[in-house]
Amino acid sequence: MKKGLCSFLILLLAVTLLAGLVTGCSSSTTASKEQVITIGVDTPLTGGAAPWGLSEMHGVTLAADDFNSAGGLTIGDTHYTLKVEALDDAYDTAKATNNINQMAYTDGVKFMFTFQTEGSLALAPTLTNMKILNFTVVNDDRIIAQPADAYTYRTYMGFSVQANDYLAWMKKTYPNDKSIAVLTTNDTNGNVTEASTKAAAAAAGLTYLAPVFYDTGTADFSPFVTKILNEKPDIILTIGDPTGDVGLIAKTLNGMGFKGIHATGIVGAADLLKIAGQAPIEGMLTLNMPLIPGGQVSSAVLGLPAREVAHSGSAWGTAYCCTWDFYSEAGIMFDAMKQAKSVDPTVVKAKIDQSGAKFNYAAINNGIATFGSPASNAIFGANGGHQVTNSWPIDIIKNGKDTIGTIITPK
Amino acid sequence: MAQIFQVIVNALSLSLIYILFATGLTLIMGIFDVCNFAYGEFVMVGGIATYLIVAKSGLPYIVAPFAAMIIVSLIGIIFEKGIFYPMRNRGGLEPALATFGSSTIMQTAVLILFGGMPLGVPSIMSGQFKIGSAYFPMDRLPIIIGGFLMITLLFLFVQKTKLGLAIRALQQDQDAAALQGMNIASIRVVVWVVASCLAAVAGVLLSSISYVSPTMGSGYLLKGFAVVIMGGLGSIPGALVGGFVLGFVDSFGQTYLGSYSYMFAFAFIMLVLIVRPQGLMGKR
Amino acid sequence: MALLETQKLTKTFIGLKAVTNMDLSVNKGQILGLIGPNGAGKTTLFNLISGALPPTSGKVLYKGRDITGFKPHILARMGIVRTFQLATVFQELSVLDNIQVALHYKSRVGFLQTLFETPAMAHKENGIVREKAMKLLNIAGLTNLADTRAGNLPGGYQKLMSVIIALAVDPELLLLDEPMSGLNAEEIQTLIRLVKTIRDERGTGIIMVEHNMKVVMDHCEYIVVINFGQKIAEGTPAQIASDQRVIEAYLGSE
Amino acid sequence: MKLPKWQTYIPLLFIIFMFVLPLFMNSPRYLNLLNQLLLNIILAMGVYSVWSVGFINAAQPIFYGLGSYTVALLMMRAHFPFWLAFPMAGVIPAVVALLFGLIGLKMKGAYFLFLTIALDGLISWLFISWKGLFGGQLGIFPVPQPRIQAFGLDINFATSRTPYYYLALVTAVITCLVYFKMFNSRLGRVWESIGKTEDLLANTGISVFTQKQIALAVSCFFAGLAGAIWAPYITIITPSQFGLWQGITIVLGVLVGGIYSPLGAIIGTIFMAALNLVFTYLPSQTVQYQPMALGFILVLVLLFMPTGILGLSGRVQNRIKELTGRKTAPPSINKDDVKAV
Repeated sequence: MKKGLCSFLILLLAVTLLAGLVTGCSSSTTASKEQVITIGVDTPLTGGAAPWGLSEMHGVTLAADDFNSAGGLTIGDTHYTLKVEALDDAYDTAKATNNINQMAYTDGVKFMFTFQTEGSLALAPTLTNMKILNFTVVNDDRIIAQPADAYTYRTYMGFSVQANDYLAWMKKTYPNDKSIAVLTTNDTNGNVTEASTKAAAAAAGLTYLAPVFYDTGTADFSPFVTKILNEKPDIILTIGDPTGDVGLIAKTLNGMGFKGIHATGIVGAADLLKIAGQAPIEGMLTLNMPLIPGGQVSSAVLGLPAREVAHSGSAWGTAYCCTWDFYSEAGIMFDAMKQAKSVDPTVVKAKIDQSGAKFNYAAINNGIATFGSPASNAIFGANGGHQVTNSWPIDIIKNGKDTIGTIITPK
Repeated sequence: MAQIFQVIVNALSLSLIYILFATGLTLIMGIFDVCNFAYGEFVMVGGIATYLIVAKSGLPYIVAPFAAMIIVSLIGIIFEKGIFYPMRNRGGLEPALATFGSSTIMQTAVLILFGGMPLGVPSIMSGQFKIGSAYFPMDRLPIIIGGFLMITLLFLFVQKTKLGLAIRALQQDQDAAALQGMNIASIRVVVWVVASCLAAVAGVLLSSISYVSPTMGSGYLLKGFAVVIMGGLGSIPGALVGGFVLGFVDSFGQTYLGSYSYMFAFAFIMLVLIVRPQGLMGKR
Repeated sequence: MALLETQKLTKTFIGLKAVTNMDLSVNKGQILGLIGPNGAGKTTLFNLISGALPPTSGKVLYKGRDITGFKPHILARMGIVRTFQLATVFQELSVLDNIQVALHYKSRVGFLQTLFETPAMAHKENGIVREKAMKLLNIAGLTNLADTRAGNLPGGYQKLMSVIIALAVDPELLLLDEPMSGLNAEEIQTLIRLVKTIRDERGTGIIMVEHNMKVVMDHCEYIVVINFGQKIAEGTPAQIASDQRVIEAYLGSE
Repeated sequence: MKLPKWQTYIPLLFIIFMFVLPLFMNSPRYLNLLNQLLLNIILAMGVYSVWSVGFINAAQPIFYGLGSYTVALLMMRAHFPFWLAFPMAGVIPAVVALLFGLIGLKMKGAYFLFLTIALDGLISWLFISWKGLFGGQLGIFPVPQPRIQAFGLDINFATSRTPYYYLALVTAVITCLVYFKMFNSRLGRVWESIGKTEDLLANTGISVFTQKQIALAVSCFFAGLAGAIWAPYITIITPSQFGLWQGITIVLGVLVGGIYSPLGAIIGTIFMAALNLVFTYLPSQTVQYQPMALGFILVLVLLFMPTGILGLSGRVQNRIKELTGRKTAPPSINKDDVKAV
């Protein structure tokens, strides 16, 4: 038994030394005219959150490819191109912290995209100390409540930023509908959504009814739908819920005779159609970017699904839900680099912090993104500068297809 | 008042889903005394088969259950020959962990082959009819008919056929059954095929009211275990009673207590187990 | 006063009466034989006395004290120890460790003591326990096999060991469940010698369930015959041998 | 089995090795990995000890979480100093475990497993629903970090990861000492027999139930201590960190290492950490296959290596001896001994 331990220890030592060797080698880079900047992505590539994580990996990678093929960035006589390194955290706190630590300390990454809530929150101070620019999509608003000099920015408009405009638009478009109720998951996502909707309902003059929370993984929504219908809402909001859940809710609402408006988030009509069929989803509101030619969709995102399949090879051969979204968000960072004419995170950060700076939001023709817009400042006060506001669409599903109802552009 | 009526209608269809899921599970747990953590993936494979046949190929719905039964049975036989039979003398914990590993493999394989987005399957029936002030969604009707049909068939098989008798004998005492000159190895395979067929049909019916995804089965697994343990390991009437109890507790809990009300169900099961450690219909 | 006495002991499993109104008594130093056909309720009766099953009604008195429904480990501490038909030894442990585990309760070492005793203390304590264990092994003549894995021993030796394990607990009443089954003639002699030594040296009362009629007739002082959970006869071996009801129960009434 | 004297010093050498490791592996990244490894070792020892009495405790992560919440709440609400809150974070999970054991430990293995799953749900539900105390889904953030100012020392846990490493190391060493002492004692023999020959054990006067209670409570005590280190270390604790499947990886480590010895639990946990480290060096295209690889490892280990890495190394040694002609015979009875009786 002890002999086993002995040989094992020797093996362990060997592994430790090897690991040291590998990291020693990777950190030696020499200055040349051609420089590759590593963009680190920590995201769930496996497990339940994998559809989002895979979208993020593909979105960032394709945006970096486009940045490179558009000529990269030339400063002085040095030509910079981007390379994406994605690590899987399986949406686990310990793995996320390990990955972010690895990217920051071992791989010397200076630009980062993070996804996992606890890991992003816990390591935000470290990233600020190390001057690593981090774009995150964490839905938890505490990520914004960092010190003013924090290097972490949220490039995802949590529903907190969209709610006011969304509800105001509904109030204007459907003047007869007066009450709203939220049906959402009982997790961080859902709780944040619920709080935002409550505030926005008051601002828009809608009656806010008691919210209904369901457990993630629910497959039979009848009890929850029964509960929410008992309050007789005119509008039911399922924003932030996963695609499958929204589809089943639509089906169940239809089955129980709901005649009001069902409004949801970034969910494609095509996916809903497959799950719920056409009748239940007719007239639903979504925040999706319909990837069909025409309208205001930019040609950059139209080709994404095909490119994603080509990029990933056969094993990855599925276009995931929101690659276009992550593609556009990554584009904000790369546009900031271009505008700042620098690959130094502090300089890029200064550009982002510059009041009135506008960045390209690739998904929509002439779409813009800005940090510290009046809308985000109204919610986050002094920290509003760490929250992006970008152009976004509100869709109405007609004949089983997304059609753009309006495009909201930040002021 | 109207709401209570609706809740009861909901509870009925929810119970049948639980029962469908639990019967195959209880068969395996009762005979092999092992938790099969991969049972949810059996159901998921049934769903995948339905997706391929109905949504992708456009074949009629009736083909789906038969194709699913064949595919899932093959997987079941691989499980028996590859995991459970070689590990039959190693207690309950180690085979249970092996099934957990297999469940990960199956989930990942499906994720790689089909992606993580929900795969939609059209409902067998659609629309709804109104009973008083309550709505009954028609897509639940196949679940209820199919569920009762499967349970009746299983009951007849176990109670009235010679093979069923052998299975019952095996459940009582494996050693004694071997002494009686039974071919244990082949009866074990039969049990797996029966349980796999149940899982396959559950997968077909579930995917028609829900959607297919790599994790569609694992969500129900805990509820399935709850039903099996509450009803009594290996007891088919127990799965029936347990399924109805859990379905009603869940439906009322979710409507009147909100999410996480399944904790209420678990507290209820703990109480049941304190009073009757062998489950509602289990034998000591 | 009898060492152990049961009064109207009854156990009913859903609708089935396994043991009915059983009155039994055994004295210090007495070997009581308990016989009956298969399924007569002997093992159930054992389980009732040793606390493995709670009785439906009736009482068990030990030295005049009511011990009905006590848990097995409490009864073992009071001096009532049984052996089993199957699973008689700790298969994975060595023969010596088997006895040492059995001596565990007597040596009264708890979790905290184990943690905080110094190596010297542990060494000393282990020495004492080891010595006791070797002494017990010596009684059965098993000292040579002390380091063998118990599961590797032949069945006869395991039966012998199970009695030694029971002995390690210092029983005042020893319940032997079919101790002779599966043994050859030589091994039976060894075991009988062992049981008699225990009885003679310590005055232990013994209840023995046994199918081997020769052993029962030759070595038990008193015999109780049960069938269908009821006592059908009792008396000395000679009385039992000539009892018509016993012969009927065993051969069936034609 | 007699060992050469120098081999008995290997554990000591290993501990010294771990103590000096930060001197040459001081990057926060490695400290972070090592810290998590040490906490996992503490949890794995607990899983092993409960396993040795015949149960799988799927709720181990929730006891770990209970320790985290206890330390955070005591420091933030009751203004306890960390060093007072730290032991309390062990005591509270242990008390919860004892109460749970009153019901659970009377059940058979499969029922116990299910009940721990239910317990996990019950306590997470408490964390999520009791927003006033536990902060609901958003959890507790930021958890204050300890600071030692005494004897002219000023160790600030907020500015360096090294103090956490040493705190975790000392806790892990104490945990291992307790368990190794336990399993090498006669009481350890008793524990190993629980779950296999329970009736016989009860019949020698040992209260099997009490021993099971002790095993569960002690494992939860140490899990709580590990959680108490994790909370200030990560600074944010939320219910989702302490889910069921976190426990599965711990069980997996114990299994891979070898479930018949506490040493196997440690080796398996180190192996899993090393495997995860190796995974990070693989190209991102392989990432989807990693859970599959873990699944295959689990199944193959169970089927073909039931004694884990530890057992494998023994088998390899036997094979080498066979090849070199020094055959080691399997344990069997000496015929002469038997006749001598």
